[in-house]
Amino acid sequence: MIRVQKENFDVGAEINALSHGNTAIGGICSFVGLVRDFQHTKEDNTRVCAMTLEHYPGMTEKKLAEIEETARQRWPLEDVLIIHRYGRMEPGENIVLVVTASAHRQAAFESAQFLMDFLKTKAPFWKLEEDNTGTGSWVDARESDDDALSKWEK
Amino acid sequence: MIRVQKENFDVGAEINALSHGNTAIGGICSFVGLVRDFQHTKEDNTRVCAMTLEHYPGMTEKKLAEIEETARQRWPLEDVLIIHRYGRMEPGENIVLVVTASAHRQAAFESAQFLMDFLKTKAPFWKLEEDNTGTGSWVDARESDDDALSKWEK
Amino acid sequence: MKVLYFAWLRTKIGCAEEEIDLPDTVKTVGDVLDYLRTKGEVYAEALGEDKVIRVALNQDYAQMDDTIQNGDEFAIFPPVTGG
Amino acid sequence: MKVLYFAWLRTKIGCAEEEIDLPDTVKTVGDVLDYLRTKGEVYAEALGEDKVIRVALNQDYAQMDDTIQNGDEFAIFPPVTGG
Repeated sequence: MIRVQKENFDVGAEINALSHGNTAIGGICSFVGLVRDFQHTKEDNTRVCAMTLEHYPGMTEKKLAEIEETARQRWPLEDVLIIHRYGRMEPGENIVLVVTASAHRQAAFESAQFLMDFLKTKAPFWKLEEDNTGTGSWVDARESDDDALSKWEK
Repeated sequence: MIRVQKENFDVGAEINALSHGNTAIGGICSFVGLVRDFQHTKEDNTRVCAMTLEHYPGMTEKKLAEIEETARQRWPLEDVLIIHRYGRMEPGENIVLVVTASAHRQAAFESAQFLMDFLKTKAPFWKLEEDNTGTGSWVDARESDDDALSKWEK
Repeated sequence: MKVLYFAWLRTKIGCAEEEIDLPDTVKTVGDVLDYLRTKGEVYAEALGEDKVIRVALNQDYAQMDDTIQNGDEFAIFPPVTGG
Repeated sequence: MKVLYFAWLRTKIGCAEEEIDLPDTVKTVGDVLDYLRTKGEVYAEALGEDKVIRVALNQDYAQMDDTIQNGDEFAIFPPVTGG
């Protein structure tokens, strides 16, 4: 299941809801990405105090659904949940959640990592950081995210 | 933090509590292991309807603390939680939880997987399966768990 | 054809979406970019060879030599940075 | 010395814990196992060469040639199956 939303989500409640009542599940892996406090990371002494995630409505849902489908074909999964937020968020807030449930722990771990690596490089989201002077700057894509993705291409 | 307990735990509440207020955290990975319904897995048509986890009080806490310490030395972790239950559990019940929080997603994923692989092969717990005829049988260790561990020895 | 811009391409070009009339000679994704570059300095710069951009055709990642058709949704954006 | 048994070793030997008086010739983990095997058929079988067992000395995994000392806690159990 995928959800693209502006509202926050409750990580705990989502995981609890997903596992409930399915006794074929042996392991549930989850990953939540949060807005970090970027203090001290910029050279000019400004401080990032919020970020805004822009996305491409329509394509986002399409890509997330494709990524879920790919994971389900690759691993024996009992359930999959992807939630990605857009809009303005402050440090400590949730950005993204993936949860995978499988009979086997290896499948749960690997598929969750796969989903995150694909999200990071294929889902059409863009981060605009806002510093304490009110200036916004677009975050550049990281090569390490492409590297993370490449390990799944075999 | 480690906890060895008979009582169940609330996965969602534990994850929510761990992340709360620390804005250095960029990602939280969690894994929960559950008792699977083993229907159809035994050749004699009996069905596993519960399991009892025996452990070695004292050594369990010592090993879990060592495993946590090893993970903290290996990855930059903001927080670690390991909960392992003992006693009788029925299908669908939680057995074990690991949660890792880090600035970086790769560290969170890898360390959670590392913790589970070590738990599976080093923490002194033993599963006794109970079938619907009332017969208990000790579960054999799996070679695949040793294989999973070996990938961290580099 | 409807052309969408996201992230810094949107802010640089100054709009999120516009309708572009393409000459008949424009047949591929690469042709569209070449044509847009002729629309003024802002376009030429935003879509310059030194810029790393991605194109989606009807909400799928597209290659430069993919053929376009009437009614396609054409989107231009930087490499993604979500998650 | 206090000897603890877990899982099928506990059920097979029939107790979880016992105090064993060891002769002075018993100096290593391997010696302890050899001595226990002489305590009767149940011990000989449970600790037989065909069985995969683990030993912990003072709650740490031990090797066969590790030296034992008075007051040690000696535990014997099968490979673990938790998680």
